[in-house]
Parts: sequence; structure tokens; C-alpha cells
Amino acid sequence: MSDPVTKPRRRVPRLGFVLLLGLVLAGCASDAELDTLQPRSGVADEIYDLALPVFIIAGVVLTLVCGAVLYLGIKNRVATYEGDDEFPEQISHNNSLEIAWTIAPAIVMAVIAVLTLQTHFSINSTEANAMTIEVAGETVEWEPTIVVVGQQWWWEFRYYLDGTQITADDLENPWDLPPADIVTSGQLAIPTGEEVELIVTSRDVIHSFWIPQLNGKRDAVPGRFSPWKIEADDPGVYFGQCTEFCGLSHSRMRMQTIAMTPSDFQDWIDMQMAPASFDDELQPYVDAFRAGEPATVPDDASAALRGLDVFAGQCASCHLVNGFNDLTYDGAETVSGSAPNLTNLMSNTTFAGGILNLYNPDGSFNRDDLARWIRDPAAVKDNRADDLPDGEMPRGMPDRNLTERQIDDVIAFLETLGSSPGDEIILATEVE
Amino acid sequence: MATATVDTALDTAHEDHGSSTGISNTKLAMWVFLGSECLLFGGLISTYLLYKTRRGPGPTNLAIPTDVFDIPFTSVSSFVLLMSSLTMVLALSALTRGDNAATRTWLLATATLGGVFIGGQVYEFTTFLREGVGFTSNPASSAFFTLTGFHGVHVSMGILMLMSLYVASVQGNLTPKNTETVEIVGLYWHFVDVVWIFIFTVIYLIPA
Amino acid sequence: MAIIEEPLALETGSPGTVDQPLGMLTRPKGGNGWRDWVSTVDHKKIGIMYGVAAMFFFVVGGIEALLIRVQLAVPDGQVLSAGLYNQLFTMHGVTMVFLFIMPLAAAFANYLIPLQIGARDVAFPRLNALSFWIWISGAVFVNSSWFLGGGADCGWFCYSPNSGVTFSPGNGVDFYVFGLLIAGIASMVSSINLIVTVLNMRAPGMHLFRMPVLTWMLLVTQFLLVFALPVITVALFLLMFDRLFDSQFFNPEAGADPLLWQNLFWIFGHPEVYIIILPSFGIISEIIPTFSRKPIFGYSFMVFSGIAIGFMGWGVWAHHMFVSGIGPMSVAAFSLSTMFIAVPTGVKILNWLATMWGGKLRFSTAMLFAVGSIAMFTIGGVSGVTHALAPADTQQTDTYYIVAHFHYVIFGGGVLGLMGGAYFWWPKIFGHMLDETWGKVHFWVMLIGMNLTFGPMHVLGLQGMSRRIDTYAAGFGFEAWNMVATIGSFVIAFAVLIFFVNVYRSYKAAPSLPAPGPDPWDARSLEWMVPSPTPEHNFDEIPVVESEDEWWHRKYGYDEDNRVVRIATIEEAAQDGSAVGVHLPAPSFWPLVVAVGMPLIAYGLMFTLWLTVVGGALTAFGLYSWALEPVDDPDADHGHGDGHHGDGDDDHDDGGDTDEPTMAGVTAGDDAGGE
Amino acid sequence: MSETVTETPAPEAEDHSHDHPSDWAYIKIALVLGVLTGLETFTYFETVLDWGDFLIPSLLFMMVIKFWLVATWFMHLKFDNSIFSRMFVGGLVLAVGVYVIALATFEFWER
Ligand code: HEA
Ligand code: HEA
Ligand code: HEC
Ligand code: CUA
Ligand SMILES: [Cu+2]
Repeated sequence: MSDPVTKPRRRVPRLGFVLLLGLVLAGCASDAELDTLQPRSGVADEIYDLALPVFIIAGVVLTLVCGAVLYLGIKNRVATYEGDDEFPEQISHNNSLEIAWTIAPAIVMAVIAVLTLQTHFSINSTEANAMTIEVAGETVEWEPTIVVVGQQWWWEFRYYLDGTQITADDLENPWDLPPADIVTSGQLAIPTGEEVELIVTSRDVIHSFWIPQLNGKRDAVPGRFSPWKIEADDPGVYFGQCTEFCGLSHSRMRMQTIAMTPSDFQDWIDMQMAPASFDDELQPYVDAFRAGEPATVPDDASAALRGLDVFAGQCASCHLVNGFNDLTYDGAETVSGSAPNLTNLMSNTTFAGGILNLYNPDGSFNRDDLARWIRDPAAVKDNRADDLPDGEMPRGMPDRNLTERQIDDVIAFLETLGSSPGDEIILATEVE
Repeated sequence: MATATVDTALDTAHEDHGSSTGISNTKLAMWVFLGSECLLFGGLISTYLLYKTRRGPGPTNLAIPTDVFDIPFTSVSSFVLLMSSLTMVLALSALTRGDNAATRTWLLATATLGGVFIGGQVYEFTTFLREGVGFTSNPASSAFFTLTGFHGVHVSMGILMLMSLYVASVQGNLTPKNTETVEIVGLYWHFVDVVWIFIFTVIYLIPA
Repeated sequence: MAIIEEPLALETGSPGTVDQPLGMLTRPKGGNGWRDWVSTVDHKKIGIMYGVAAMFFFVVGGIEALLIRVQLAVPDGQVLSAGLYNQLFTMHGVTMVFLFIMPLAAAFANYLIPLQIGARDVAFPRLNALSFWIWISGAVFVNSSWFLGGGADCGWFCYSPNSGVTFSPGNGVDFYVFGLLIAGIASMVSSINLIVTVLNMRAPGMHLFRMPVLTWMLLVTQFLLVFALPVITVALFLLMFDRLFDSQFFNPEAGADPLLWQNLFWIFGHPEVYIIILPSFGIISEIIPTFSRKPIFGYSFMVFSGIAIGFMGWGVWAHHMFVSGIGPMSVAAFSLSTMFIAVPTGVKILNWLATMWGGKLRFSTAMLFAVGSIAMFTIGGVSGVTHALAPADTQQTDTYYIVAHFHYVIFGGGVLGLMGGAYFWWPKIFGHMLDETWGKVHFWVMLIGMNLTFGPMHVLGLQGMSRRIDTYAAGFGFEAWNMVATIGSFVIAFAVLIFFVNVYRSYKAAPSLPAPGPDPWDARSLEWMVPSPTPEHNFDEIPVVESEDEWWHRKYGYDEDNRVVRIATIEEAAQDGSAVGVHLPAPSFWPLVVAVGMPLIAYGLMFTLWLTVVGGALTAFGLYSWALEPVDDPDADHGHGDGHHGDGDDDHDDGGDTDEPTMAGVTAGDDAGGE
Repeated sequence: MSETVTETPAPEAEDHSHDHPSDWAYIKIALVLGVLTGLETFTYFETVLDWGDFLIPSLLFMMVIKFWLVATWFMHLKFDNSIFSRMFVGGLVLAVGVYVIALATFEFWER
């Protein structure tokens, strides 16, 4: 018999594992805003507390198995069978041993199972926790519930504040949701210390809503309204990313949750709910538009007014600005039937699915990126919105082929929509 | 060239180790195939069950198959298919006896009954279409047509096989040595029948 | 159709009449040119073709992976566009799963099952060829998408409604649908074939519980395939109807539920992952005893745990849907069922360790791969358990932590195991050894490479890096580990290159080295009793099996102290492959013709209908000619003897019918037509 | 993989060709099948007889009987090698199990 194994040599089989250990230990980077190992809320803590011991059990099992492999590999190793007619004892089975190591893992798993069930039902339960807020001067009891709607490739958040608790049962059709008091995009504002219920759905494909430091994820499935919850212990900004593959720009579908103290949250509500105010120059145009008799805008009008005109012609078919086109608005001309509501655009700090900053770190308005976006959205974020075959609805925002001047104008108009949330938030929400 | 009947195959099985279990390869393959077909039809049936009341978008209330079911009619076609199973076993039994004429009669009867069933299905489909339940109307109707369509295709393939048997018989090529072939075609045929037994009850009779 | 075949087959006693049924293709004769390969029905040649094709697609899928890694090496990678990236990871997943690892396992199954159970071929040799050709035409079809408008870009699980025409208007998804349907037909036919082979073609005395563990695991795999494939077939048909004929299965606006697809896909998909791993488990179970000089520990537990894994694999699919919004009760139930799959798997791991316990371990390359595979699989296995906790999975799902999990089980457990199998059976298949030194370098580079690549993904995932993103922003702490992973992937590529170089060098060096003989490793199962490479007829004489590890027991016995003593040398115990006149099934071109029609049908449905007509005609013509072609070919010169071996039948999906009793065991010269 | 295939008994036990049922037995079975189908159809005309809560169980019961009759007699499972039954019943049980669970995840059974 020929023996092919002729040159036995000592090896360093540990290398792989040493490396691996190093990798795991180095796990926690400091600026890791998406880190699942840095929970910042009760729910996330619970998940973490469940996962941690299981990571340890896994590590122990792993060490035992790999340790045994190494031990046996070193101890029982022979260089060759050449000339060796001595066979080891031919043990073929040992039933009690087999039963033992069938039962042992089963017991371990049973323990883990109990812990899992506890956590599972705990994080899937909700508590009744109405909070008092003021809406348009009236005090209402509000059980924090926010409808979260995914679409290609941004998130919409809908607040129903009138005190009547909205539940999944009230919602039938994600394409035709009841009008909400506040509609925002990309940034979810919540009060701290409150358990906020989320009702997650989608208008086109499946997305997944995930703010790692606050809770695990929940898929946004079109046609389904899935309950989920979120809470934050401390004020702050928590980053998220859509995690269900949703087509072309899935990677650029991000979001943030901004947790504020209840009083700050009240201020935020007030800011969002403030009736649209157009300045004296814009108001007549708005009135005419709403009356169905669009006015013409002279060339020497202010940039904002010219921008409003551009907006009416180029953007209003998709974007809603409360107080301006809400009478004529009939859903966006997109596959999802929706585009971000721009009523309070400037109160956001990021836009376009959380990938661009609306403000510079110094608090000044980031005109450049907004212009870049309007000039050619697809260059910033891949989409399918331009040069479509007949009948195909755009996915994402199309390039409206505006001139540079029109872009400047429309930005001037957009700048009038809502007000800046303040430097602190601008700094905390800074992306990229 | 050894072409043996089932029986000789069984007899010789252990002498030449042709088969460790003493059963025929082809028949075993057929049964495994039928086992897997259960999962195919199971998937289609579950899809239908899940969707049977989904009428489609908005308040338009499009018609769904359960609105237009004609139970008496379907009962008759179910009965026809069921009886084709009887004629199928009779064909096999006739062949085992070596009664070629009877074999042919029963084969033809089976294929004809199958044909009647398919005819009934075509009729049913066209009626449904006329009543506004089309393949693309809503999830319920898509699922219905897909399920019954898959079944219909199976029946049609069975008819093809039966007709081939018939032709072979006419040419004098179907002899008691071929009982296994007929038996296997029969297995397929009966399977298609039991699937319909299931469909008839679960899809048609149990109200939505 | 075989009904028609039978009488004609009888007529073939008069030579020449039906030899060329339609005068189109000459009945292939035995030979060694390309014709021989394309017309072969020999399970060994088919196995080799599966193996070669699978390795080709490994390189294809690997290059796709390398492109992915290059794009992700740094934040805001600019190498690939988002669209291309999405196609690449989809095609990477599809290629690796359906075109690499499954066919590689099929290669082992085809080559080894008949040998391990002491048979001359599979139950239906021509169907076997058909499976291969259908699979390869499906594989080529899927990859042709690169030249016809781009590959599928919906991910390998291709969730609806993103996979519908509205959101995926191109042809990519159609390629996915038809490609998987075609490949599915192939696997279906082949798994039925192999099940019948194992159940029915065993040598005398080869009871089911004497079969090698590998054969057992492959049998379980075939059952998983036979029952899982119909489920994805349903899903694919529904998707196809939606895309081509406007049905409403996955249109949420019409009230359809996208989770239907997910359920159907994962009812298939989870058994699928065990389809991937079980062959490797089987291979490891052959290698470890051989190089421990001990029988496998707890044979029956090994077998039953394999069956248990296969069985339990059916009750866990929704662990891929923990966050999809199925109710909390469903989630809880599936979470529990998933956890307990660790139990039978653990039994396997521990039994391997027990086999090594007290053994004499010789670390040949095959053994290194087997042992490495155990360790790497365990890493993936325990991370699998951490996903099984539904609450924890809400953090992990769709992150790189999952990517790490499944590459550890698939690459670590599956690919390393199969690689070990390649080193182990190479001499049996090709008649020469692979170089061991190169082999060991291959192993270590691959092991290091895979840990470098997939190890960091654990960290990335827990740090919150999502899957299937074509870029990531700087500042989340992803940069360093992505770079490491990318470097690692090139280390793997280097290891694969080492393997290819080894194959080439060993082939060149073979003539000047001593022949390995029938049993170079002092192994245990029947395939080692025939010469290397395996003669066309496998066994000179079908062995009569008396025990588990039959071949080993023909070499070794026990003395009065119960110590192992040699009772026969390999040369004495082995067969010399000299039998003549063994009947072998005759080659045929028709499987190829039938298979080629299928992608044409699909192209036609996608582009112009007339291609469908052509493809359908070709397939029908192939089937018809197949039916008319006599199973046996009295004229042909078959080298060792002529073939006589009932081929099953012709038609995969009408369930077919034939009356040929299968006579795989017919031994030398017991029938007319021999030499 | 739902069943363990164990060694099947020696082929002597398989030589069943002689105890195939007679044609008359088949016809009797078909009669039973026919009657059951008639009964099933009968349930549709609720006015004749109100089945109440028994409707679905009895429909399912009749279905199972029919299924069983065809499988055991017409398909010979009763007489043939038990390995065939294992293959078929394996697929059948698996299918029923899996799809019942799958529908349960859609809360189908609660409706
Ligand atoms: C070869 C393929 C393979 C194998 C064998 C496995 C094995 C397992 N897998 Fe894996 N899995 C995949 C391939 C595989 N998986 C793939 C491809 C995906 C992703 C699909 C996609 O989304 O694209 C996936 C995803 C996946 C998920 C979904 C994650 C998500 O998307 O959210 C889950 C969740 O439960 C899971 C769990 C498991 C478990 C519990 C096992 C168990 O079988 C593991 C059991 C083994 C061990 C546990 C180790 C040995 C045991 C012992 C030594 C005993 C002692 C152990 C303990 C007490 C813990 N897998
Ligand atoms: C069998 C299964 C299998 C295998 C073996 C692999 C192997 C590899 N995979 Fe795999 N992977 C999957 C199955 C597999 N993968 C699946 C199912 C997915 C999910 C897809 C989805 O989300 O839809 C996935 C997803 C996936 C991702 C995530 C993509 C994303 O979510 O965005 C990544 C990222 O790094 C990755 C990397 C790799 C790498 C680096 C390898 C390496 O191991 C590859 C090694 C091989 C080579 C490098 C080829 C070597 C050869 C050469 C280069 C030789 C040179 C050529 C000549 C001389 C001709 N894979
Ligand atoms: C066909 C519909 C459509 C038209 C017309 C359109 N948009 Fe958009 N717009 C969108 C969609 C969809 C998005 C979300 C894109 C994304 O984030 O991927 C968007 C996003 C935006 C955003 C970022 C909002 C946020 O909160 O993230 C701004 C600002 C914007 N559009 C301005 C404009 C302006 C100005 C015009 C006109 C010149 C315009 N849009 C025309 C569909 C449209
Ligand atoms: Cu939205 Cu991914
Ligand atoms: Cu799984």
C-alpha cells in the first residue's frame, strides 16, 4: 500500500481561532451608531440581556468543540500508518454516552427556550400609557402611536394626535391612510420615557424598520399593518437603516429616531402643527392656486415666489405642502403613490432617505446638497424615475430638468417651509 | 433481451440481485414521485385556501370563484372522474387476465371519462369567465384557476398516457407482460383522482 | 412511451431495424471522445461532469463574490453601480447554491452511491444523464442573463412584491424563475432516481443499516429534495404567472399577501440548507473513521440524527421570517423548533469527536479538511442557535451576522467537507493522487482565508451593517472589518487557485508516480475494493455484503484478544477489474436533446414565442425518439461488454412508465450479446 | 424525510398477484365511492337537511374515506409492498403537516 502522507510536520492550528477571538473582542467601535451591542432602551436592553448569555453559551460550546478537535489532533496524531499494524481499540458505540449527549444539549436548549419565550412575549406586549399633549391649544390624551410607512426609498411617519387611539384595525389600505395631523419623512420624533407603538406598513415592496439601539426590526409589508414598539431612555438621535432588500437604493434608505423630552416633544408638535404661513408675497399666489386660477408670476418676482411657481408646475404633482396644494393633491405620481410631504421640510435635518444633510455642521443651510438633489436625484441616489417606458410609474424622484435658476428659485421657496430645529439636533443628526 | 412481467421480475429479483427489495424500480419511482406531488398540490391548495375570499382592490367587490360555483355540475364531473378510477382498475384486471378486448374497452372508457371531466372543466372555466371571474381578476380567482388548471393538466397527461396504452394495445403490443406499465399509469391516474377528491371537498363543498 | 419502447426493444434482436429510429442521430457507440461524454449514461462519467461543471460555477460565483468584496472594501465604494451590485449578490447566491454546491454534492452522490452500495449503476441511467443535461442547460440559461439584459436583482430569495413586474420590470427575475424551474426538474428527476437506486439496487447483504453513512446522508438529502422541490416549484409558477400572465398572487393592492411567497420559499429554503450540508456530513463520516483507524462511533445514532435533522428541517422555516410580522405565537413556536435542531446536529459533531477519541489520527489533506469542517461548522452552527432566539434575531436578521452564519455553515461546513471529499476520492475517480503537500497548503490557506473573510462579518453584523447594501457610509465603524473581509476573500481565491494548480500538477506528475492502487487510504467502504480509476462496470462481481464497513472487514479480522489483525492484503481482497462481457446500459444522445429544448421554451416565453415552439418541439422530439430508442443496443461495441440494463423511462413528469425490470446486478456474461 | 425505511421482508411476501381483489370487489368499492359523493353533494342542499356544526367534520370524514378507499384498493397500497405506502404517506403527511402550519401562520384557522 502506498502511503501518500509522507511529510508530517508540526502545524500551528490555533491561528484561525486566535484571530477569531481577536475579531470578536475588537467588536465595539466607539462611533458605531448602529451597534446592536450598545442598547439604549428598555426593549433593546432586554434583547441584549437575552442574547448575551447565549453568546456566552455559544462561545463555550465552540471552545469545547474546537478545543476537543485541537486536543485530539495533537494528542492522537500519528505521522503515518506505514508499517504500523497496531490498531486502536475498535469502539463502535456507547449508548449511554450517546443518550447523554443527546440530552445535554436538549437541556441547554430548554433553558434557553424558557428565557427566549419570556423575552419574546415581553417585547411583544404593549402597555397602556396615555400621555397628555396639547394639540392646537387643546389638551388631549395621546397613546403614543405612530404609523410608519416604508416606500422606495424613504420612510414616512404619520402622527394621529386627536386623542382617538388609532390601531391597526382602523387602517385598511396603506395607499389611502386617514389624514394625519403630522406627516414627516426620514426622521421619527418620539418622546423619551414613553413606550411608543409603531404600526409598520409599506406602500410598495417590503422594507424593514430598524433602529438598532432602541429595538430590533420589523418588516414593513405592503398590505399588512404590523405592530411594533420603540422607546428611548434618553434624549438623543438614534440611527437606523432599512434592512429588507427593497430594490435599487435599498442601501440608501436610512432613517433616524430623534428622542426628546416630553416638553421638547410638545414644542416639536407645536412647530409641526403650526398652520402653514406663506409670507405676504406668496399668499396671493397660494390663494389663487387654491381657487383653481393659477396666477402668473412676473420674472422680477422674488426668488421664493418664482420658486413657488416652479413648485406648482414641477413638484406639486407629487409633493404635498399643506395649505398649498392639499386641495388638488391626489397622491404622488409614483409607484408607491407617495412622495415626502414637504410642509415642514426645513424642520428636518436630513433628507432623501436620510442620506443627505439639510444643514451644514455650523447650522447654516446646506444649499449645495439640496441643489444637487433637485438637479439630478438619480446621481445622488439610484432610482428608476427617468426615461421610463410608457405606463411605468417612477420609483424615486425624477429629474425635472430644471434650469439652474429654477433650482435656485425652488430652493428659495423650499427654505420657507418650516423652521430649523436648532443647532444641537443638527449636530447630532449629521450623516456621513 | 429480458423483458419480464412484474411477476417474473419479482421471482428473479433475488437471484440476480436486480432489486434489493424485490419490487420494481419504476413502480417505486412512481410512488416517490406521487409522494412529492402531494407537496405540489398541497402548495396550490393552500394558496387557494389562503386567497379564497380575496376579491381584489377597493370596494368594487369583484366576483370570486365561490360566488359562481355550480356544485351540482361539479358533483357530476367529480363522479365521472371517480368512475374513471374504476374503469382503470378494470382495465388492469382485464389485462392480467389476458383479455385484450376488455382491456381496450376499459382503457378507452377511462380516457373518455377523463375527457368528459376535462370537457366539464373547460365548460366551467368559460362560464366563470363569462360571469366575470377571470384568471387575473383577483387573488382568489388566480389561485382557483391555477389549482384546477394544474389538476387539469395532470388529467390531460394521464389521458395521453392512456391513449398511448390503447394504441399499443391495438397494435398488439400490450400483453399481460405489460401489466406493470398499465399499473403504473393507473397509479398516476388514481392519484389525480384522489387529488380531485380532496379538491372537491375542500375547495367546492366547504363553504367560504 | 416506454410502452411503445418495449415491443421495439424486443425487435432489436434483429439488428439494424430500430437502431437509428429517425435517422437523425447515429446511436452513439462507446468511445472516449466528446461524443462519449455527451451521450454517456455511466453514473461515474455523469458524476465527473457534475463535478467539473460545479467547479466552473464555483469560480463564476466566486468572481461575483470577489466583485462584491471589492465594492465593499471601503465606504462609498464606487466600483459597481447599485444595479450591478444587486445583480451580483443575487447571482452569487443563486450560483453558489444551485449551480455550485448542490451539483457538487450531486457529483459525489452520482459517483459514489452505486459504488458504496455495490451496484453497477443507478436505477435509471438514462434519466440520470437527463438530469445532468437539464441541470446544465438550466445553469447556462441562468447565466446567459448576463448577456441578455442583466441577471436577476431580487436576491436569492427574491421576495415578492419586489420580484413582480412592477418593481423588477427587466428579464432578470424571469431568468431566475425559469432557471430554477429547469434546475428543479433536474434535481427532482435525479433525486427520485437516487432514492430508487439506494432502496433497490443494493448488493446482496447490503441492508440499509449496513450502508455507509455517506450513502445514508445522501439518501436523506434526496428525500429532502424530492419533497422540498415541489414547494418552490409552486412558488416559482405563481411568480411566473404573475409576471407573464398578470395573475394576482403577489399583488398586495389586490389583497394578496407577500408572505405567501416567503412561506413557500422558506418551506423549501430551510430543507435546502440541510440539502447543502448533509452530503458534507456524510463525507466527513467517511473520512474521519478512515484516518482514525476506528469505525464510526455510534453508527445508528449517526444515521438517525441525519434522519432527524432532515425531518426537523421541515418544521423551522419561519425562522427566516421572525420579523416579517407573522404573529407572536407563530414566532415563538418556530423559535423553539429551531433551537432543538441543535440537538441532532450536536450528536453528529460529538460522535465525530468520539470517533477520533483514542484513534490514530493521520492528518492527510482529506482529514484536515474534514476536521476543519467540523470546527468551522460548529462556529456557524452556534451562531445559528443565536438566531434561533427570536428576540435576538430581530437585531441580527438581515445583517452581516447572518451572512457570517451561513458562510460558516455553508463554506466552513459544506465546502470544506466537499473539498475533503475531493482529496479523498480523487484517486478512485482519476487513478492518481492529488499532491498532499500542495493539498495541505491549500487547506491552511483556505481555512485562514475563510476566517478572515467571514469572521469579521460577525462583528460587522452586530455593529449593525445590513445585508445586501451596495455601499455603506463611513463613520459606523464598518471600515476596518470590511477591508479585512475583502482581503480574506482574495486569500480564499488564492487557495482555490492552489487547488487548481494542484489538480494540474498532480495530473502531470501522475505517470511518473506509483499508481495508488485500489485502496490508497486503507479505507472502509466498497468503492475501495475496485481498481482506481473505477472500471466502467464497477464491480467484476457484485460483492456479497456481510457487515457494515464491508471492505474493511475483508482486510482485517480480530485475534483471540480482540485485537485487529490483517487477514488479507488489499491486493488479495480487491477486485482487479478484469471482468469482461458485463452488460452496461447503452449510451444515448436523447437526454441531451430533451434537455436543450427546455431553456428554449423559457427564452421563448420571455422574448419571442416561436422559440417556445422550437424548444417544445425539440423536447417532444427528444422524448419521442428516446421512447423509440431501444434500451439495449445489441450492435454497439461496449468495450468491456455490452450494456444491458433496464433504463427506467423517459418522461420525468408524467411519472412515466416502463416495464423493463432493472437488472443492474447482471453479472458477467449471463446474457446474450456479450463479447 | 419523514419515514425511516427499514429493511423490507423477503420477496416471498411480495408475491401478491394472486390475492388481487376481484372485479366485483372493485365495483363494490366504486359503489361506495359513488354513494359518498352523492352524500357529499347532498350537503350542498342545506334546505333538505341542516348539518349545522357537523357539516365540515362530516365532509372531511367522507373525503378521507374516499381518499383512503381509492388509495388502498384502486392503488393497491393494501396489497403492495409497504415501502410504497411509506413513500406516499410520507409525502402526504408531510404536505398536510407543513401546509396546515403554514396556513396557521396566516391565522387562517382562526377565521
Ligand atoms: C448549510 C447550511 C446551513 C445550516 C446547516 C444551517 C444551520 C442552522 N441555521 Fe442557518 N442559515 C443558512 C444556512 C444554514 N443554516 C442560510 C443560507 C441562511 C440565510 C438565508 C438567507 O437569508 O439568505 C440561514 C439563516 C438562518 C436563520 C435566519 C436568520 C435570519 O435571517 O434572521 C436562522 C434562525 O434561526 C438559522 C438558524 C440555524 C440553526 C439553528 C441551524 C442549526 O442546524 C445549527 C446546529 C448546529 C450546532 C448548534 C452546532 C453543533 C452542536 C453542538 C456542538 C451541540 C451543542 C450545542 C448547543 C447546546 C448550542 N439560520
Ligand atoms: C454555497 C454557497 C456560498 C458560497 C460558497 C459563498 C462564498 C462566498 N461568499 Fe457568499 N453568499 C451566498 C452563498 C455562498 N457564498 C448566499 C446564498 C448569499 C446571499 C445572497 C443574497 O443575499 O441574496 C451570499 C452572500 C454573500 C455576501 C453578502 C452580499 C450582500 O448581502 O450584499 C458576501 C459579502 O461579502 C459574500 C461573500 C462571499 C465570499 C467572499 C465567498 C468566497 O468563499 C468565494 C470563494 C471563491 C472564489 C473566490 C472563487 C475562486 C477562484 C478564482 C478567483 C480563481 C481565479 C480564476 C481562474 C484562474 C479562472 N456572499
Ligand atoms: C414623480 C414624483 C416627484 C416629483 C415630480 C418630484 N419629486 Fe421630490 N421626491 C419624490 C420622491 C419619491 C422622493 C423620495 C426619494 C427618496 O428619498 O428616495 C422625493 C424627495 C424629495 C425631497 C427630499 C424630501 C425628504 O424629506 O427626504 C425633496 C426636498 C424634493 N423631493 C423636492 C422636490 C422638488 C423641489 C421637486 C420639483 C422640482 C420635486 N421634488 C419633484 C418624488 C417626486
Ligand atoms: Cu427599504 Cu430596504
Ligand atoms: Cu433556515
